[in-house]
Amino acid sequence: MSRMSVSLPGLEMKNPVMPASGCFGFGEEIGALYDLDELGAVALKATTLEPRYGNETPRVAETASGMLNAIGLQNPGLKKVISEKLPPLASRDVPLLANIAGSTMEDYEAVADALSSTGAVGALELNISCPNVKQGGIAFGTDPALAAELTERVKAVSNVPVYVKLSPNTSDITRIAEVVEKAGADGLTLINTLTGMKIDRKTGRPLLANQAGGLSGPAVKPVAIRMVHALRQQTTLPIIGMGGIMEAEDIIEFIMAGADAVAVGTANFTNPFICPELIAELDGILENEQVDHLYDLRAEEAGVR
Amino acid sequence: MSRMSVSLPGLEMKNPVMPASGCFGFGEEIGALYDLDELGAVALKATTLEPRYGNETPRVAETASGMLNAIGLQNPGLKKVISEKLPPLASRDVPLLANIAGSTMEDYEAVADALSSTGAVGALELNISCPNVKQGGIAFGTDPALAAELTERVKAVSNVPVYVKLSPNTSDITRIAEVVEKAGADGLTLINTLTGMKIDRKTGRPLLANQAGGLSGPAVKPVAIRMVHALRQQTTLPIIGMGGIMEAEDIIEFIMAGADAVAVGTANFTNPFICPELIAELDGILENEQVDHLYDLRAEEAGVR
Amino acid sequence: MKKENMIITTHRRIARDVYEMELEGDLVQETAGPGQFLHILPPLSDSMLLRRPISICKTDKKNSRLTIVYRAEGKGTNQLALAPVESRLDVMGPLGNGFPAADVPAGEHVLLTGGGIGVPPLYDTACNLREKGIELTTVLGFSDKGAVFYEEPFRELGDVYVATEDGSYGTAGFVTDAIAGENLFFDRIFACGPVPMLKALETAYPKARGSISLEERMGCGLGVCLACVCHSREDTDGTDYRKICSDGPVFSWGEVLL
Amino acid sequence: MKKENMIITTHRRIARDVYEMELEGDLVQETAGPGQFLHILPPLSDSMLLRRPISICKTDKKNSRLTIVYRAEGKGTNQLALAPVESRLDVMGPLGNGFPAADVPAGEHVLLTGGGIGVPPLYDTACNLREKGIELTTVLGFSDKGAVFYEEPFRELGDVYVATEDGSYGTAGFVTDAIAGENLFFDRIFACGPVPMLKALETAYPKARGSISLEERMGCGLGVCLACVCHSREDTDGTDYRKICSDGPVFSWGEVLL
Ligand SMILES: Cc1cc2nc3c(=O)[nH]c(=O)nc-3n(C[C@H](O)[C@H](O)[C@H](O)COP(=O)(O)OP(=O)(O)OC[C@H]3O[C@@H](n4cnc5c(N)ncnc54)[C@H](O)[C@@H]3O)c2cc1C
Ligand SMILES: Cc1cc2nc3c(=O)[nH]c(=O)nc-3n(C[C@H](O)[C@H](O)[C@H](O)COP(=O)(O)OP(=O)(O)OC[C@H]3O[C@@H](n4cnc5c(N)ncnc54)[C@H](O)[C@@H]3O)c2cc1C
Ligand SMILES: Cc1cc2nc3c(=O)[nH]c(=O)nc-3n(C[C@H](O)[C@H](O)[C@H](O)COP(=O)(O)O)c2cc1C
Ligand SMILES: Cc1cc2nc3c(=O)[nH]c(=O)nc-3n(C[C@H](O)[C@H](O)[C@H](O)COP(=O)(O)O)c2cc1C
Ligand code: FES
Ligand code: FES
Repeated sequence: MSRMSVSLPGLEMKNPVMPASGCFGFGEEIGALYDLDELGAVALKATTLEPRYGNETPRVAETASGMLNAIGLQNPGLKKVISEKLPPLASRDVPLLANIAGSTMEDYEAVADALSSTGAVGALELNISCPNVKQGGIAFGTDPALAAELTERVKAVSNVPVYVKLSPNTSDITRIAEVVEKAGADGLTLINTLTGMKIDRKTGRPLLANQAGGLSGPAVKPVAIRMVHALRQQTTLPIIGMGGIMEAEDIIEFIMAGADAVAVGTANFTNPFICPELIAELDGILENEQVDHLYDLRAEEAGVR
Repeated sequence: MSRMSVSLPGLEMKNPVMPASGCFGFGEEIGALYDLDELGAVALKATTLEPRYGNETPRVAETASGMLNAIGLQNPGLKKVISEKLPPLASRDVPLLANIAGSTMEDYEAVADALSSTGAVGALELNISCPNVKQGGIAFGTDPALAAELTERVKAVSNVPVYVKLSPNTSDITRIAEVVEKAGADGLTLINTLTGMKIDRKTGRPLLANQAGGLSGPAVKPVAIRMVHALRQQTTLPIIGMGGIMEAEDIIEFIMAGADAVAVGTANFTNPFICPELIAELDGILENEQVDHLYDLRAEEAGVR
Repeated sequence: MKKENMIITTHRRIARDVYEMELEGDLVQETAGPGQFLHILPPLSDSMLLRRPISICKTDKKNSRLTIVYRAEGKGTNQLALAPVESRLDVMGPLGNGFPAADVPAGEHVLLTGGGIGVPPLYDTACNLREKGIELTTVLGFSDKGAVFYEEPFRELGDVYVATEDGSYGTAGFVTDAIAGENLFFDRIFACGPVPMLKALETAYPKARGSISLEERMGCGLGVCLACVCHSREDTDGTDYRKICSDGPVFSWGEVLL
Repeated sequence: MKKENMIITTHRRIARDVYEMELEGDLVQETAGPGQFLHILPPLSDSMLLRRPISICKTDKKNSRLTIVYRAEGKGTNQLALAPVESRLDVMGPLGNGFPAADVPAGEHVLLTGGGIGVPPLYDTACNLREKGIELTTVLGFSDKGAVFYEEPFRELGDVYVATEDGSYGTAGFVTDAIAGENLFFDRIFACGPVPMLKALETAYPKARGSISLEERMGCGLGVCLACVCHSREDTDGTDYRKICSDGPVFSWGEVLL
């Protein structure tokens, strides 16, 4: 085991870094820029049962140290994802985390069943936290009873480990984490985006066609760090932390807060080469500081695993 | 009525700008830098029944386009506030919004009763959203039943209008707003800080002595704008908007989103002269764009009042 | 596609709020025709995460230089306007697919129609067409006289007509008014500018051959994030789309829903 | 107190990660004795909202100039290190209450004790005391040889002893080791440095007369936000406190809980 490798249910990672769902598509475009096998894992764009166009444009807006997006889960739908998107990725030496979404529990079950049976994905990421769709999405992520039921049902049909992606738009993330853990979740990923809005000065109306959008980037990192830290005190489930990672030091902050691996979202837009750069930078820091393994950076009591 | 003046329950304001609670103390220090009568109003530091020291230090940390604070409601207590802090302010020509906090409902009632009877304060701001205290504070702000009961009880004893300061740390701010309106609130102020954390790279532990702190500054503005916008669709209660205001254009964004006045917090630390500067800048923009009144900047359907 | 720190070799204001900047770097060698764009990170700032898409206005492969022309409008482009000559700019590019200038058969007459800050990519297109000996006419639309730029450079390549909305210069009105008023003839039309202008052109000349270049707010600029999609015109079930950054920004006349 | 854009007149590295910067501006006229500090907004950034407290190290009222010495440590001071001479810096100050150098009676011998980046305010104090003819001895503590700075300037004003933790220069150990080892005599002690150093001093010399200067993370720097409080020593019910920015940063020996 190298100082960078981390082992999570369904995801044997060479290093703790994966691009975050929705910020890497299905790896086609950025995969043309560097070898995806350098990555610890790849989180795929949300897949829904049917193809989705998503929201009208504008879909993104810039904010201080952050951005808003309201893509609305655009994706080619389950069939095409299996027939066209997964095969090129499946042949690579990098584990896949397939993000799944839906409007009904049946949708989620169908997608989970099909994707987890392809043999191509290492684990599923249950997206119960998308703020940009009218039905489903975030409702499942803020109501503990719904979150638990959905997790249970997806776990029942899935052939691979299931991570639940949590929403920061809640007064008590520990409660949701508790119930999805009881319902059988194999891991937690957080945070999805915070709901936000920007007004277009010219019209006086919301700039995004969808009005509200999801806030990501360094602006939200303190919120993410606090939630990762809070959940680490409560559970031994693996945690994939994300929200505002731009530098290797940000990864270290998440690991210190209790994350077992991290995902990088928005930063891929600022710099599409960021993931391999971060991996090299992080490895350089461990080398420099003569750290045997990444997790040794943690203060003693912080590392539950 | 000038193009800048706004009229809110208990607060006849020359302009829409007030410093936010906790970012201006009781006006003593910044009052030595410029004439406080230039301000639309002044929101005072939270007052509790007994003196409070607050949390241990470090109490602040910097984040990307934001800051964390965990002051912990340090204040000299009701008695001293009335005897020492209010008199110098009361003689001025600027309305006061007195922020009140407590650990029990009885605390809040006592402080509300006493402060609202001084004749010095124009209105009360019920702080049910402080993330930095163990008891009371934010619990009152995330549980609708508690929020409603507290509002009702404070309204019953108060001799001046009561604004309720809402927390953004909730999955549904509209629900809390709805119940506090029903309970008799005269206005809403939002947002208080978002709970966040920063890890100290040197120790691997939370940097703030209190571990978590409240995130403020431009980083949170999109969250604030969205909440103001959401509440403006639901209620005609006056809204005092805040969160990340650094420039006059930010004030305009809040007004467009539906705020009736604004408060400026963190920016006072970056620049203690910011409030009068913003007031002059805003007036200049209205002059330039030949706007009769600030509210005319709003898109038609946005302006409920 | 490269991401590199290009050197600013010249930088000057050429009209009200409009700047021309020349950049030097290796990515110039990768350009593949006019109408592609760069994705530029605003300099002198550490709070802006999103790059700004700016068209390539002129390419000089021999010297590894290219020119952009931009309007200082919002926060990012205003920062850009402050960047001093000899400093470096974080640039990604070239991106997207430009005008199919190479496909224009000899003997055709091309009408170039640009509105405001949509004018720059047409200049590279014009140079490209003239090099091949294609005849062209250019119609440029601006809000008013103070906003006009690049009239002269275009004039060296063919006839130029200018329209201003307020009538302070050239034809009063829109580019469509100038085209109709001057009774301009063309075999093919390449257009770039605000959507209302493009719509007016596609409505006025529904059967024209040609291409339009579109703008949309972008995240990645690479086709990854789906920020910049538009509906294709033959879309039947609402799910057929084009990505402006990677399928476009140039689309065939009538290909997408405006 | 003023907030102004001061001009950087000189800027140079004087030890590992340690820089000396001279600034010119009107606020120099308002300084009221050694040990006050400036509150500096990190330049070349638009994502940092908090100012950095940095002590005044030298004042030259005649030329409206002052000197600061700082260590490039985190994000803000590293940005500061990049600021070019002749550029402007957003500075608030002078802030706080410094060392009571004016109150030292003639004939006393003062011991100045500085640790690491706590050394700078003592230099202004030393100059001030010497001007009054007060005798002084200085003990400076650093981590290692590469971190040592300002030994020479202090030497011009009196005896200087240096201690390094790793023994690579001067006495091996802490400033307390140097004081004890050299058997130094003093009537009064002024100290600035890390809390463990100040604690060690107050423990070693519990009855000393003197002052210490404290550091804490700050928001406003003005006494408004209550970010920088500490407990007073005679605090009985847990509510008595001092604000380091406005009551301090200098406190009497034994006044506050370390
Ligand atoms: C393919 C393409 C080519 C372009 N070529 C040019 C050009 O050659 N010259 C030129 O001046 N402008 C061009 N634009 C428009 C230019 O991208 C915007 O004017 C610019 O991004 C505005 O940024 P800002 O910092 O001024 O505004 P801000 O309001 O600070 O921008 C905030 C965010 O919104 C985006 N944004 C704002 N307005 C636009 C817009 N009109 N189009 C796309 N994104 C926008 C920005 O990219 C940024 O992400 C082009 C746009 C596209 C899509
Ligand atoms: C009254 C006073 C005088 C000082 N004088 C000097 C001096 O003359 N020379 C010098 O090099 N340093 C001095 N310091 C310490 C200096 O303020 C910090 O080293 C500096 O703020 C660190 O900022 P940064 O950008 O490097 O670190 P960052 O980690 O980027 O800072 C983040 C935040 O934490 C605060 N912070 C971090 N470390 C400290 C610290 N040790 N003390 C106070 N705030 C901190 C910063 O001000 C900022 O708000 C003084 C501190 C105080 C309180
Ligand atoms: C453009 C965009 C699209 C996203 N799409 C998805 C998605 O499809 N599924 C999902 O679970 N999260 C999605 N996210 C959220 C990210 O995966 C991530 O949780 C969030 O952006 C925080 O990380 P960051 O600050 O590094 O971007 C999206 C984020 C962005 C910016
Ligand atoms: C240092 C500090 C202290 C604060 N103290 C209080 C307080 O006592 N009562 C309160 O209601 N809000 C308090 N707040 C929250 C602010 O009033 C305001 O709601 C928040 O900071 C968002 O505005 P801003 O981004 O402009 O700072 C405090 C904020 C800061 C930064
Ligand atoms: S900008 Fe990301 S897909 Fe076009
Ligand atoms: S820093 Fe604000 S009170 Fe001291």
